[in-house]
Amino acid sequence: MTASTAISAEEAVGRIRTGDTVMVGGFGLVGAPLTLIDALVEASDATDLTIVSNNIGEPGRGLGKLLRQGRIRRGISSYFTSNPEAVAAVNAGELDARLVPQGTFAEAIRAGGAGIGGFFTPVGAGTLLAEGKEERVIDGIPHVLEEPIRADVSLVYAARADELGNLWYRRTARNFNPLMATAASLTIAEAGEIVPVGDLEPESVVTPHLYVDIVVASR
Amino acid sequence: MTASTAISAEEAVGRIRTGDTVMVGGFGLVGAPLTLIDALVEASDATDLTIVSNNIGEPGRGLGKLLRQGRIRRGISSYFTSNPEAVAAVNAGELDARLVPQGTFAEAIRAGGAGIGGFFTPVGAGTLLAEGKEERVIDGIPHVLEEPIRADVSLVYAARADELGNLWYRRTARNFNPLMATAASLTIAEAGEIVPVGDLEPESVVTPHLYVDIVVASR
Amino acid sequence: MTDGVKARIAARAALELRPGEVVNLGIGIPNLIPGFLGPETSVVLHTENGLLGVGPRPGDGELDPDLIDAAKQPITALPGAAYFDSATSFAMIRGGHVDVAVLGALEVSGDGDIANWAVPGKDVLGVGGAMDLVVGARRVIVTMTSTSSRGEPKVVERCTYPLTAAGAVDVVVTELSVFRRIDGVLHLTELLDAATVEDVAVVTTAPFVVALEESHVG
Amino acid sequence: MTDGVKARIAARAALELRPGEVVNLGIGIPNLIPGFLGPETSVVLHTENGLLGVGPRPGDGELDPDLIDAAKQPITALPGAAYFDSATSFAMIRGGHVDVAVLGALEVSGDGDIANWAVPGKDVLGVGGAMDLVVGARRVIVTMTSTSSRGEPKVVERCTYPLTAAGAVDVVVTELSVFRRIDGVLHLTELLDAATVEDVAVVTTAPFVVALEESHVG
Repeated sequence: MTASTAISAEEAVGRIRTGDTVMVGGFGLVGAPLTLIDALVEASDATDLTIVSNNIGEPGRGLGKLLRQGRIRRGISSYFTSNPEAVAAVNAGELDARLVPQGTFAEAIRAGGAGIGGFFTPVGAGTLLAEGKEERVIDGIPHVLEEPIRADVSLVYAARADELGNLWYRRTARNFNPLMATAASLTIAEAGEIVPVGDLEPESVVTPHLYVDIVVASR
Repeated sequence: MTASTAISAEEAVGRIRTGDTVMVGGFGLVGAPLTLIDALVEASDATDLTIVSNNIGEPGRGLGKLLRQGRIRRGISSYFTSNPEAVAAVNAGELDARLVPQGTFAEAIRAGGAGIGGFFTPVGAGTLLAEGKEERVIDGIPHVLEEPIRADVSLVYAARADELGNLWYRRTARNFNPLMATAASLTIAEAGEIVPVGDLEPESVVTPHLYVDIVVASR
Repeated sequence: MTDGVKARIAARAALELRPGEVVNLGIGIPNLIPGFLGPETSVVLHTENGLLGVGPRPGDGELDPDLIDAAKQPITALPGAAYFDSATSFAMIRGGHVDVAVLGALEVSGDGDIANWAVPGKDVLGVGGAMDLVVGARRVIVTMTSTSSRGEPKVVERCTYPLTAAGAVDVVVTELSVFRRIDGVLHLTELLDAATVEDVAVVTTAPFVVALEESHVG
Repeated sequence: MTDGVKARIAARAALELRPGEVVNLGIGIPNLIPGFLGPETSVVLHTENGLLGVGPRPGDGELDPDLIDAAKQPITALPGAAYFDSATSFAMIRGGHVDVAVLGALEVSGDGDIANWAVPGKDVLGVGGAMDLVVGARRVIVTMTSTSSRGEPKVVERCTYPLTAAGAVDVVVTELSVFRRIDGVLHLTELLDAATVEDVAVVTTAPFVVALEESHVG
């Protein structure tokens, strides 16, 4: 479907329900959809959330705000350590942490959006992070079977969106955003700028609009 | 590594050896590296080749020339039918055909370039094309396990290359080219135009130069 | 099959597409559908060789050798189009991001099995994106005549040709009728072009429930 | 560890990088390496958050909030750079397209096992791209001091910390020496800064073969 551009950030995040799994783009705060996160913090009471994001923000910033509200039950990330409050929450038994190697994390989200039922990767084989996973030796190299990761809602950030929902990312603010845009039942994109249809070069669109349900302008 | 731009099409395809597996980009003849194919036809005597390409050219055009020379022993494709001479060669026992659904074909090449040991897909499960493949029911849906596809050499076409080997594709001539560029021990790119370093917008590069070994200009 | 029959099937199938949907059209009858959508349609066409936003066939001066559809025919691209590689294109399809696939078939069974790529005893050498599309698209609409050129039924109890996928078809539009699979059961929901239930039953070996809705055409 | 020691290790590690190679640099000592490559180097730097062609740290007026490296520090991009998403970035790494990864470690074993992400009894909550890099890069170079801050050997017979990967390390550069794994066996190939074989043996519990090559430094 083509995207809607007519609703507010608050209405958009109102689609997130208690117990949902929510993907949030960004590498640290770069490329994170901060307007959508703030709306989720201020205008939603959905709680008991599972957050899929490379980091759980920083203390009091980005997803760190949601963490302080005690609304994150579970995190799936490659690097919780960048927010000491997330580490403290894990140690206090308040946050359930699933740690995934960063490349496997990215690939599993891609698989979730691409209809792949699982994939074998050599990364993590024989380590703590392979515990409980199926192992298989392929061409002499140990691999682990990784499952796709999907979400109910994805919150992503793009520098530019057109009115159909096509997205273009700037520099290293791209990171996990294009992957997460594909892997949720509902994808909400925050855009630095919303441009008329036809303004993005068709070869340069990174996320075609069929992945995007709602576009909201950054504040 | 960064790419070499200093050698001819004939020298480049001289790296292909008898018995090699060679990937060739293009959907039909659109986006096919016709200068490189012609060089392979005219200036190489490598034979007993396995060709990985969505089609085996058309009669007497593109890979159809190589087929007429009897140098293709095996084809891995989604659609042999577009070249009736390929169909005739299969029926005469001269060409060993491995037919793969087009999406699985694309995904398996991506997996080959991405260090993925195999993946489960629902496509083809329960059909003739799943014969001999491991099947597994995931979330109630039958899947088949597909292996990555790799090659000794990939021949790809891009509208523009820069002198480092970064590639940009035009319109639907992109198709399998960016995938094949990642999945071979040696990647030879044919470019419509070779531009100075810095002329391609960094956000618009589709194939970063670390995938490309040799760049040759189209004739 | 006359061009008039093909056009009538395409016209009826076009009514199945909803505003804003992303649709992939197969070769043959499905390719006639854009002519029935109207120039102001918000339906967006996807072609699996790497374009979202397919426009009309090009005029004489507009031909671009780098711009074709999956049938290898020249096309144009609309404002707001996007190009992508084949792995990305099929990730869209397999991942359920293409709302509708419309394609032809040799046979469809009452269980929604579809055979549309191979004829036993002939060469089985071209599958293209058929399997990916019928497995991946959220809704699969088959457009075909009710019988083969030899007069044999095509909506059958059990497919005799090699399957493209099992249980994949949602809607079948022929020159006589519309069938829908509802809760896994084939329903005859509409009669076309003055056909009767009897006319349909004669050329259909699949069991079906008659549950006629108001007609959309004529 | 003094800054001088770190810089000497980085300077020696820089000599391992060949013209045109694509290199990913970890946090700490590896991040000092660009200072020893010279402005005209053809070595190309990759950062796993999505850039090939990392340039020097930005000057005051050049700071761009959308442009950071994997350590979340501001960077610049060189002409000929390319940006990509994280799945593509790790596909490059895992697929063997990054020639070299240079990173720090807690321990390296004679078998090339590496532990560099977790300390038992402490939080095991950050792995980032470490496992992907040591498994995927064609050559893995470890830069570290020969002993821990508590004086314990870091080139060990068997890692005691949780592994990042088994059998992954090719070269170890410390302040005392260069080790190379050749045919699966650890070789001491170079002594640095007037160290003796005895000096190295005292702080190394992994078995190693002494096979000194001509020194590259000093």
